[in-house]
Amino acid sequence: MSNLSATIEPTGHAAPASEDAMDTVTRTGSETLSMNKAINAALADVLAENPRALVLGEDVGQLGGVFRITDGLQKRFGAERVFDTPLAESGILGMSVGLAMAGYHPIPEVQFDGFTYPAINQIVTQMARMNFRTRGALPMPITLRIPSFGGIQSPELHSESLEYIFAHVAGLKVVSPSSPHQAYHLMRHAATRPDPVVFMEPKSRYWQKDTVDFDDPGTLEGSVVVRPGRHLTLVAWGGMVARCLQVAELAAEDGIDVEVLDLRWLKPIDAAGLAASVSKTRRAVVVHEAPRSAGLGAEVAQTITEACFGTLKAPVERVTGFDVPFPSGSLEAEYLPNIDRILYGIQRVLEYQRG
Amino acid sequence: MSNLSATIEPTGHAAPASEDAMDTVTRTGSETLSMNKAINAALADVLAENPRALVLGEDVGQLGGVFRITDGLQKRFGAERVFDTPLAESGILGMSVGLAMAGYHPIPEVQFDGFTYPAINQIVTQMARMNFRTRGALPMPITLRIPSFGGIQSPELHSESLEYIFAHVAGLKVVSPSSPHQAYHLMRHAATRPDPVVFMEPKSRYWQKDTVDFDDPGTLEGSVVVRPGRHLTLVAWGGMVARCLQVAELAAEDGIDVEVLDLRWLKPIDAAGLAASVSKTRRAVVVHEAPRSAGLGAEVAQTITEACFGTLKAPVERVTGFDVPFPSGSLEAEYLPNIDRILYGIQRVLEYQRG
Amino acid sequence: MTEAPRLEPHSTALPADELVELYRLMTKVRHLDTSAIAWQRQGILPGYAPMQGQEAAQVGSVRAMDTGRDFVFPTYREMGAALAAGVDMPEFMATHKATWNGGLYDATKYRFTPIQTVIAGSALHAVGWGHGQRLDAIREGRPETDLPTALIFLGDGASSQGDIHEAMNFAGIFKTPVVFFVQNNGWAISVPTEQQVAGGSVAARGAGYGIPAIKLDGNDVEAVVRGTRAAVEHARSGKGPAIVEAMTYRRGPHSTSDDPGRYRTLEDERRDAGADPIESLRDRLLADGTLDADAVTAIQAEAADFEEATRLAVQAQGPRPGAEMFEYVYQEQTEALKQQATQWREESEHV
Amino acid sequence: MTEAPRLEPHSTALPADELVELYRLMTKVRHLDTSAIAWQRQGILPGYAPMQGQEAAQVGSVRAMDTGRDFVFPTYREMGAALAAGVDMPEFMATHKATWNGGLYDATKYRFTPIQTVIAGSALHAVGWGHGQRLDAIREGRPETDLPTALIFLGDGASSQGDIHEAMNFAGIFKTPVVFFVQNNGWAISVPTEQQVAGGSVAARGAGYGIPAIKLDGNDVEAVVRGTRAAVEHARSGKGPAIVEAMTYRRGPHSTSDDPGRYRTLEDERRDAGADPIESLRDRLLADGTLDADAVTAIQAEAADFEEATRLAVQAQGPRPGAEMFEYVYQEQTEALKQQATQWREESEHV
Ligand SMILES: Cc1ncc(C[n+]2csc(CCOP(=O)(O)OP(=O)(O)O)c2C)c(N)n1
Ligand SMILES: Cc1ncc(C[n+]2csc(CCOP(=O)(O)OP(=O)(O)O)c2C)c(N)n1
Ligand SMILES: [Mg+2]
Ligand SMILES: [Mg+2]
Repeated sequence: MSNLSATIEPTGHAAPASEDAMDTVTRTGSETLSMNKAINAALADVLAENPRALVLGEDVGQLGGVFRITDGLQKRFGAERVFDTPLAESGILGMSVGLAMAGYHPIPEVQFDGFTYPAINQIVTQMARMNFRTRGALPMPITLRIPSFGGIQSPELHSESLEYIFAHVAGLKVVSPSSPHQAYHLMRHAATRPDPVVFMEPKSRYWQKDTVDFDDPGTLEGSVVVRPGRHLTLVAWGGMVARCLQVAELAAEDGIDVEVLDLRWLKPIDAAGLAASVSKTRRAVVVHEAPRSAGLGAEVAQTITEACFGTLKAPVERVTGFDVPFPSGSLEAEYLPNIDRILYGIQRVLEYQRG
Repeated sequence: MSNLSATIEPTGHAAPASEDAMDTVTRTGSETLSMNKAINAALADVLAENPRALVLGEDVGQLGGVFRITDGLQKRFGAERVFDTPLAESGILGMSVGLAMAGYHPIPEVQFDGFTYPAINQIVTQMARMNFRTRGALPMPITLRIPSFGGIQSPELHSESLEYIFAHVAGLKVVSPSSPHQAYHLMRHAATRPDPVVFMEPKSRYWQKDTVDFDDPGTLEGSVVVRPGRHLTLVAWGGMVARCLQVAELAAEDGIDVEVLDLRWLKPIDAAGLAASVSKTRRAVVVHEAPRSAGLGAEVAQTITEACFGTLKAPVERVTGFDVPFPSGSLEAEYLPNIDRILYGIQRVLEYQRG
Repeated sequence: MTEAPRLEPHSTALPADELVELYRLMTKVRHLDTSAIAWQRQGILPGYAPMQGQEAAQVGSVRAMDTGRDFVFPTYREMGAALAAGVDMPEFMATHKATWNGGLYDATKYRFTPIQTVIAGSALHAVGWGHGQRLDAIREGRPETDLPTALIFLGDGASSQGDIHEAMNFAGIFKTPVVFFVQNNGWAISVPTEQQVAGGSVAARGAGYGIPAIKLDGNDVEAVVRGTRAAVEHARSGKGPAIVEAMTYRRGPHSTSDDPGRYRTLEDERRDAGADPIESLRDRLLADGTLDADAVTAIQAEAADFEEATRLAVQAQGPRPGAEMFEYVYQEQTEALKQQATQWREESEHV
Repeated sequence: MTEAPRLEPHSTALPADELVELYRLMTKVRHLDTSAIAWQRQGILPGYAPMQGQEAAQVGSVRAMDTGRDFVFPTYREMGAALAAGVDMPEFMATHKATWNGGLYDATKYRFTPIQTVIAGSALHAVGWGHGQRLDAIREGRPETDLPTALIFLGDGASSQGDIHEAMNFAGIFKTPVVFFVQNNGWAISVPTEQQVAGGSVAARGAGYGIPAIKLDGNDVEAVVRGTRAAVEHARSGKGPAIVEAMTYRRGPHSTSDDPGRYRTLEDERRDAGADPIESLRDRLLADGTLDADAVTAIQAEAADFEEATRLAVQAQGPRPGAEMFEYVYQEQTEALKQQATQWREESEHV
């Protein structure tokens, strides 16, 4: 059950927009929400609290976004604060950089992962570097939302995993929630940071409902162990966390006690969290949707190996997408790490013999 | 001493352009060349052999490129085959995709690494995928030249290492030469392939002279051991290979026999070559200019670990750029892996004790 | 500064038999488009991007091309153009069936590039391809006055992308034989053209590049054919690119997962859609006696048969073998990828 | 379709004292520019991007702004603009000294963004910042008729980039208070404007976006000031963006590592450069008696003093401590980065 303070009840009118004083948002208790609703609630709260927070992008206004993540926000906060842009991603990101320079906190949306590419120049050479270039004079409090990853049989370039770029770029921070609870709290956290955060929303989890506890966000930094276990650590993020939890259930039937670690922050990576888990389990498999070569799994595996080399029982295994373009919907299940392939990966680690 | 067959002697006139028959290019013997001259020679030979090869980019025509890599080519092959474009990298790459569709083999230049970002959309979503999307009907024989990496105290965004993107993208192949000999032969190889190859030229080596043996290209695929050694493998590419060779000389004075492996192909990575070297030395350090997090060093390290886990004496060490934007020239030496830092890395590996 | 020449519609009116042929094609297109929406509801297709209202624009523009040597660069909404270009429809629908991204058809055979999901992604390809036609002529010593020409489809929304600007500028500089064919259908998903196109008209951008442009009624197939013919004539003759802006209306939802009720009313649609391109052509052909009611019925029956045959083929279309994921990445496959294919077979097909 | 209003130069002629002030500034700029080339040869600066010939364009356009509330978005060649905006010159030169990319000056203090190496990279920032000024007015309940305005510098070469198109279109749609100030100096490194700008004029692009534009003699500082004032007036009053195309000439090499002899002759330069903006202003002020020879000498001496002081400060400028690499990446530094900073200190400073 959720208790919303009167100030954030949807009114159908634009919120008073003329003062910088912050509304206090108090959601208490807990509520069962889908992830898309949870992000929507977080955005509403962020907009209510910070009159300089803005939402912009293609179709985010009246339509509420193609995934309805911004549903109702324009109606409530006005077309000045929640607005559609022309169809140009470089424009959206470049404009966000300028709005940040003017003291705003833009929350741009790129409609689908694959359409971030036209904006990469503004993201990498401008948004990520402006604080550095200006020696802190022009910080970039920008929260870039990207519906990400596959799993819903989308058309071409609607299922990409872009962490391979973001996680490497100095000046960015990158986070991906795996549950409605995480999504709500990580969005509120990200959207109040003074640095640019790329917020990668796992599309395949948008409609999954779960409890959001408004009173206890839990830790907001680093990774979280979402299932403790003794024999092996499965590391995943975004939509793959749920799949790894399924795998852990199945493995348990065979007496294999799998720990599932939700990495959450893809930049910076929680090296301590990884080390803590794997120094206990002494075996790890990292799972991601992106192609294997030079994917973030390599960084995760190497981070683990650096910390746990002396105690690791087997090399860290990677179960990932193949080194092919993300295929059409009918081949998606062949491409994405599925339960079988993850179980094979676990088996390889468990059966590993030093050669 | 080089013997050029008459057909490729610069004449100042456009080559006969009306037939598809190939000129045979025969350079024999060997010659001392700087890398920029070696690439220039390779491009000339490619243009002479294949009337459908084209060179395009900003200032590649009359100026011969800001690094003179295309010097003289317009004069010799005509302004139809070697031409300046307007100042737009997405345009250059998008146009190259279309030229490839029309049966040409474009060799576009992006003037500096950092200005590849505006073209990333065309590179990743179009050039790399067109063969896949069309089930092989529209292959993309495009050789994308990018003066890359740091080391010459350039202005901002003129010193970037972009392999973190290219090495992950299915459909691309990526190579970086470390010597004039490699540069000549790898360019001739790359520019005759039916698939897109990103050719990353280490700017800091452009003016270094060395022998190019025209008769014996050596192997063109995979990595090469440029200095054999017994105690430890240093893995590098581009400008860092020369630095690692220096380090190996210094280490030898302390009785440490370092093998230096020039990775060359950054996609696909030569897993077998890495395994062969490290299964012998049982210790490895990977060196690159790019920031450490999610850099290609992670893939190299993990590839080694997967192959050699049982025999490795220490976790693979990474000596890399820091997780900061490539800084101004006066700080470049602080940022790039220098001899000291690589020696420290070697030391850590040699002194490693299982915890 | 070059003054952009004005582009006038081609002077020759269309003969009656050509109009009938266009009516036949547009009727087929409408049938198939309406059916594809139904197929999505029936679970035959996971999704579809309807093009109702744009039949005249798509069929008419392709009609103006020489499909034997020109090349068409579509977006994701060009079913009508594909059909007019002769593309195999089940192979085209393969994209919407999620069988193969881009479609299963051979792009070189139909001279019709694969379906493009990246807005504005193909415009520069057309410019490069067109430049290749110029280079071919030069290499072969032909005069550059009868060039194969590229037809670039783009929407009002796409006009906002940087790539469209770069394509227009490159085409202007290189005098490339391309026609930018803008279907201004009033909307980019939920965003109306007024909030998209500063200045209000994509055709009006032409002058700034020295590119002649024509704005025409995209619901009138004869206007589309004649306008596009003029543009093609200009481009083909070596004078450089041309722009056609066909004013039309996206009568359906953006895609089968869109809900237009959120951003426009039925009243808006009735007011803004203009004449139905097919009904108005039919009425004209009936009025001037070119067709009678029986002929119209026959044409519609033919379209229904075609729709039925297409549906059967689409339904019969099975998924592609997973091995193709590995096969088409490169012309020269890598060892690393071969190994992944092997692992995939072992783990997924248990071979 | 909106008709783009024509932009006429501001009606008020510049008073004599303002012209003298401009002459003084331009003389300083010329001195410093010429010196910086020499400094590069002497090894004081590793590189420099000369702007000789563009003094009137840069000084004149900044003069038209209200530097207390407007904001300037330069490229890498705007030393003259920076000086006119009051930016500390040694801090500006820090970019060319390779001390800090972007310069050491405080961008917010001088309302002058850092030096931008990405061609066209800043245009959209200006649009975003300008949109912020509109939002400020709305939030504060002020009418949108007296808005802080952004000045965007771009070159003829930059006009080819997609970002410029997106910036113009966004600015047109959002009626953003920005002035696109194009220094058309004839060249983008080795590529002349004719091979760069299809249609021949960047100002001519304005009409396609409904943006008023003016093309003026960029070597005539009064023309620049009055043209830019008109543009700023338009933008400031809430009517939306404006474009100024200042026709000028890059008299020097592209940069100190360029060799213009490879792509243009001295004859070309003599023929195309037009009037020297400083000499012609001096002649005018001497001719109408505003200045006499002594005053000119005094102004030049003042410029020489300024140059000397700047040189000393640039020479004295030491490298920044390496620790700053780690300090400025984020506002909230990460633990991982702190650890890297520690490792750097240990290994590089042996601490
Ligand atoms: C680069 C890119 N950005 C965003 C999208 C998502 N998207 C698909 S269609 C569309 C609207 C396109 O509008 P328009 O160009 O007018 O074509 P129409 O849909 O009207 O045919 C959008 C935003 C995309 N496919 N590609
Ligand atoms: C995105 C990008 N591409 C290429 C370059 C390399 N480059 C630097 S200056 C320049 C020419 C710029 O011409 P113009 O815009 O006319 O400005 P000008 O140099 O004449 O001041 C080029 C190609 C760059 N800095 N950024
Ligand atoms: Mg549209
Ligand atoms: Mg210029």
